[in-house]
Amino acid sequence: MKRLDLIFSERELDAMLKCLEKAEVPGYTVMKHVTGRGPERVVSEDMEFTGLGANAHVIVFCDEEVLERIKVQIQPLLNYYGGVAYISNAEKL
Amino acid sequence: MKRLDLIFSERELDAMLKCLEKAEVPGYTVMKHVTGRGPERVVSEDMEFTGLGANAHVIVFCDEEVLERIKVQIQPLLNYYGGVAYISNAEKL
Amino acid sequence: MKRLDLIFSERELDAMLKCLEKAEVPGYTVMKHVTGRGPERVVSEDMEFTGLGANAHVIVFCDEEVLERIKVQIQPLLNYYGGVAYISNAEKL
Amino acid sequence: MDTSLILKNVLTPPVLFFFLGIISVFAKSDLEIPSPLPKLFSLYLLLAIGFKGGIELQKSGLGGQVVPTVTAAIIMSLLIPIICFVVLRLKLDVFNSAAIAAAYGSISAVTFITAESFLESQNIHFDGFMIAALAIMESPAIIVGLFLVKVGAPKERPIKRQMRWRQILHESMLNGSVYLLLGSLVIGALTGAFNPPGIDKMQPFTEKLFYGVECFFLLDMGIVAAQRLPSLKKAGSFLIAFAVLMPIFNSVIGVFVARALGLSPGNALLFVVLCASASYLAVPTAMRMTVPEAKASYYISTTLGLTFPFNIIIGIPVYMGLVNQIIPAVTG
Amino acid sequence: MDTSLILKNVLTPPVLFFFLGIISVFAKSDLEIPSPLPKLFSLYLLLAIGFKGGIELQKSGLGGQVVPTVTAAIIMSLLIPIICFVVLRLKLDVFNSAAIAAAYGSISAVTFITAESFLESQNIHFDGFMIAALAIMESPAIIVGLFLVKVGAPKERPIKRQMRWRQILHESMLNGSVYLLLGSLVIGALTGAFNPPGIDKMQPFTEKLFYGVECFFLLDMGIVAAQRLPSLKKAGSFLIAFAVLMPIFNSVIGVFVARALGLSPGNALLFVVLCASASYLAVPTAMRMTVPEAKASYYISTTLGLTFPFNIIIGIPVYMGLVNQIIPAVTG
Amino acid sequence: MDTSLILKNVLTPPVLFFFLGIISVFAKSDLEIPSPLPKLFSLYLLLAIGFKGGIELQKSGLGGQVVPTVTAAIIMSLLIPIICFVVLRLKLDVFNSAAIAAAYGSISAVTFITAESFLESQNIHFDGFMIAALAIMESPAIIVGLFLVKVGAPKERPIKRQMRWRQILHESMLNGSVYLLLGSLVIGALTGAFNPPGIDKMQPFTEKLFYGVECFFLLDMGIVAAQRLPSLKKAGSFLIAFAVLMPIFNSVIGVFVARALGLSPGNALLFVVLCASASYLAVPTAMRMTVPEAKASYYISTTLGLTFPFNIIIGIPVYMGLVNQIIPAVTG
Ligand SMILES: Nc1ncnc2c1ncn2[C@@H]1O[C@H](COP(=O)(O)O)[C@@H](O)[C@H]1O
Ligand SMILES: Nc1ncnc2c1ncn2[C@@H]1O[C@H](COP(=O)(O)O)[C@@H](O)[C@H]1O
Ligand SMILES: Nc1ncnc2c1ncn2[C@@H]1O[C@H](COP(=O)(O)O)[C@@H](O)[C@H]1O
Ligand code: NA
Ligand code: NA
Ligand code: NA
Repeated sequence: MKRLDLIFSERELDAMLKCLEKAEVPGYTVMKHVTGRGPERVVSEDMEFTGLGANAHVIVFCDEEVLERIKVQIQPLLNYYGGVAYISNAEKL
Repeated sequence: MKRLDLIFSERELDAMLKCLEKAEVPGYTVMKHVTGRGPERVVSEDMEFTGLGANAHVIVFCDEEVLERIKVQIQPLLNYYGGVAYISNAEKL
Repeated sequence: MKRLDLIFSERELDAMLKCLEKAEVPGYTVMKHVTGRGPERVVSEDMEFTGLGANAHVIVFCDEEVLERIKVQIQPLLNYYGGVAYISNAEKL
Repeated sequence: MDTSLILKNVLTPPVLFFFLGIISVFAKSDLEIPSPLPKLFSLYLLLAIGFKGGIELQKSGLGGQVVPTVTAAIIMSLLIPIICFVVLRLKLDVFNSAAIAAAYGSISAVTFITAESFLESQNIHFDGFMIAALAIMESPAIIVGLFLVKVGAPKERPIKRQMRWRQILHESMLNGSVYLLLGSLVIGALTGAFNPPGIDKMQPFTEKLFYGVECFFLLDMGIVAAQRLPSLKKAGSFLIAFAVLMPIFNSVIGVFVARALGLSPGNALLFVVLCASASYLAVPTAMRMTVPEAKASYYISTTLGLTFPFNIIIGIPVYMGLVNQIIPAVTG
Repeated sequence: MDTSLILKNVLTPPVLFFFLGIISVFAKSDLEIPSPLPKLFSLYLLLAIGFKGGIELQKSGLGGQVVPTVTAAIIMSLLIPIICFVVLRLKLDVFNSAAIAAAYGSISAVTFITAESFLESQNIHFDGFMIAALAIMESPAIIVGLFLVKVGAPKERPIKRQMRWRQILHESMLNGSVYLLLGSLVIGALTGAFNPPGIDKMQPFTEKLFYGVECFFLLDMGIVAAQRLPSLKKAGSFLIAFAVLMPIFNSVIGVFVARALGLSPGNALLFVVLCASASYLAVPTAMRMTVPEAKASYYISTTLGLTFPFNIIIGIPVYMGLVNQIIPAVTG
Repeated sequence: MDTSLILKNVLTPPVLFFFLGIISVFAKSDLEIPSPLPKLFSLYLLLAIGFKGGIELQKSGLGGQVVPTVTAAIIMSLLIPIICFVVLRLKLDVFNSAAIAAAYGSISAVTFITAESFLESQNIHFDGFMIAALAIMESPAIIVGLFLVKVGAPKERPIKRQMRWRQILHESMLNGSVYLLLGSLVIGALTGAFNPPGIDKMQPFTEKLFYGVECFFLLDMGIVAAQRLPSLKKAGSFLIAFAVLMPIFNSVIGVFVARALGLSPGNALLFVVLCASASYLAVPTAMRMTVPEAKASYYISTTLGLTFPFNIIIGIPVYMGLVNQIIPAVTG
């Protein structure tokens, strides 16, 4: 199995989750109020009240073939709005 | 070393941590206010105030043999209340 | 690529991020309001208002060579204040 | 006459803010009241209403209508879930039926508060001891619900799931919101008895602020309720009908009990609202712990997605009309 | 005279708490107002000011200066971004220019609130209908900004980024803070019309508490503004100059429009402040969604890091001086 | 006489809510006040009490008992940690002794606030300048604590841990809660001097709401304190005894100093409470940064788990009895 870590701006969370649903993921986990720095932007907690200041961190545990579907769905979003996506190996306990 | 990711309803956090202690984990990390979707339920932030709307995400870094003990302890809880548990490889920096 | 998970007291977050910048990481993600237990201390949410009760969880996705630089920078902080650092494998989606 | 009452109810700030929340979901506005702010409001409302109730209870004592009303309230919260259970079993299994039944036997504090505001805006008097009925009605339904599971499904459950009575009592009496409401009630009564100046010092916090926080919270509740609607659709037409007709049925029982108790119109409305409202705080969390076989989306989408908004917007004035029809016949 | 006004402004609690926040950043204090508390304060302020404005608007009706003033406000919020765009294009690309222009065409509710407090501390009268102008000025600038992008850069954008008008209207009208402000305004007006006792019951929450929450929020805004300063330095001297000179320029246009409208000095100051202030709530989130090519650090560090503190500390009293010079010449 | 005072103290809303919090932990209720709501309450209380104190200080000026009292307060916060250190060294190492000593030399703002409420409920007058003593006593003890580490353990520490005085001053003076309290004090004084109408506008927020928020916060503090008890047990009987006996000892020194200063009974009680209370906000965070060798569970479980509830429930009325015995002998 695989584990996918997605980090992107909270504002796109709904759109991103729709993509995941389209890719028929078995489930997902969302952590909001996450901050960070990418190559260009710093996202800081003190700006959260403006709606600009937080990322969401989404984790998906799924089989490898689902990953391909996810990739197709979310790549445009990541390209347009920014955000990162990394995969690693995982297995059920 | 191994990394264990546990995601389940916040309401069972105390019970789950007790299980981890019984399994003699060297430590753990808890993230609350996590939301998500499993095969059946959607857990959403707007329900958090009712006590139904949040998961906890627990991370344990431990040796492989500890995992076995953890499994024995937490499996009944996961079966009864739901929740997921995944393992991956990790090593100390 | 590698994934680094750092967990330590929120009070040292600024210092830790400075170290990461010195190590020239490509980016990082910060989750605050994290609790947990290490070999000695329990960090609990109810103490958060005192400034003692929360950890930060920092994730860095980076190449292996960056890890070395990070290690040099953050080891003194981890030794002095406590905290853990684990690495695992990851790749871009 | 009812329509004018409905209009009067709809044009009060709490209900208007509730609408604002509902509309924001349908218009897809990104208005959001982030967690834990709704928790802050709900803790505040429970603390304030409990404290206020305690003071009034101490003033009035346990004489007069207090003990009969509270006793009737307990009986209703034991009786209603059984009726609901019987109805629900027509279509649902034991677990879901019991969980939903428990929710409808228990009460919704926010509906109660909105009914109080409605009475105030209509200048109709009501008594503080009704808050005692509110506080006391949260728990019994939980116990009945768990009892129904125990009786209805003794063989279907694995041994591990055999409930212990300790756990049941714990879930029903020590649930955070029940505990805070009851505790604040006791503190209010003690303050009224032993430290009257303390009342005046609390007053700006517990009284003056109340209406505004209620509006703010109802704004959020509008959002939350509207977001439950899609899962209500999935729950099917039986549950949708149940979520509207059951409260009306319960309100009719309630109004006749209120008449039998000789309650004034104001108190009668509150009594009816207690019967007609359903819990989405204490009961769901208790059911989640003790009856995980029941689908949370069923008891949440019915209580929160339909019964709650129905009561807030239409139910309260309709019940008032009912009270006006049934009660004056007795007192007049 | 202006320096005495500046001093008077600086020595009010809101501005003093704003300073306390700024200083805490420079002194590296670990004072922090953790999320989502700032959100609580900003939601509260929008709800309260909207409700208040609605009541006043209902009282005054739409006669007199109301319609002309609101119309002028809309025109200003269409005109100012175009002027800003022309200036910004001297140095910046279309995307950044349009995004910053939209921010300066829109308004800052907190600056407006601070200006109201300033007027109150000076015992200068102003009218509630100005809040309608505030509410109405948030959106048009967003539309202009997106229009400028559409016109200025039609070929540079990939097809996917072609904006749909639906999305633009959505971002401009249904942004959470715009929606809450407008919604509360409507609720205030409905309450004033149909349920006057509801006003008194809201009053402790929406009126009495207001000044204190404003101070608390400005404490946080001081921290937030000061933390934007490093990225302002990176933005370069052109944007730094723009962030101070553009508000002054806009205020001058504003004061002459106010004079033409025949506004009283109090209303004139508020009108000028609307013209001179820049949005860091609704506009940046809208731009982030629709013009991701623009650098967020540019439109945030200028509006929040410089224009906002400039207006709060120096701008408001300077604009008051301006109003005093220009307006009495007409009315006197 | 003391028992009647204790009873009177226990039956005020703040102490009753404190009990409600404690009981919820022992009864295993799931009542929880989620983060960052406790932070909101503590920020509010510091802001409000600081602002109030500043106004009063400006009114009274620095004449009369102000300077002697504040000077005595500083001396106490230098002296008490040294006494504590000597006692603690009997059983503990330098690091733990110094950290705990610093906590007991510093003060607890919530204990102070509860003492003020107690005085108000007893109709005993006290002066606003005592808040200046409160604000000023937070920092010196931190410096003494760090000094004790420097002197007591110069060779045991690796070079890296050699403290820089800059850091020490930073931790002691610019800690968020110290900074907010002092800053609000200054703002209160400036408002009192230059903008008196600003006082009235702040009043509903800083004064009227205070008592209610205090109760809400003490509910949470009860939970937090009770949850520290298990680690207190682990800390051992020496520290348990210390956490009760040391405050009593300090209160006795305090009452004689208060007598020497000629303070009125109300002011004397506050002075004694400052001496007897221990810090769980500013000092622990400072110690965590500068003396990581010390076990946080030691200085938290003693100050927060035992000394704090002891002072709130029993200490304040007992100290009042002490004051009544010692002070009238002087003034009468
Ligand atoms: N190398 C990285 N490691 C960890 N998190 C990252 C990394 N790069 C970006 N992020 C996260 O992804 C968010 C969006 O990235 P970006 O769109 O590149 O600004 C950032 O705010 C970070 O939270
Ligand atoms: N495939 C998955 N990937 C990531 N998180 C999951 C997955 N499945 C379940 N979860 C998380 O585990 C929680 C409990 O799962 P469940 O008990 O199956 O509803 C969900 O609310 C999700 O947050
Ligand atoms: N084995 C572990 N697994 C997961 N998290 C850990 C582990 N050990 C420590 N931590 C986290 O790291 C924080 C600091 O650790 P320490 O400094 O050892 O107390 C703890 O509060 C935990 O959140
Ligand atoms: Na009911
Ligand atoms: Na403007
Ligand atoms: Na002390």
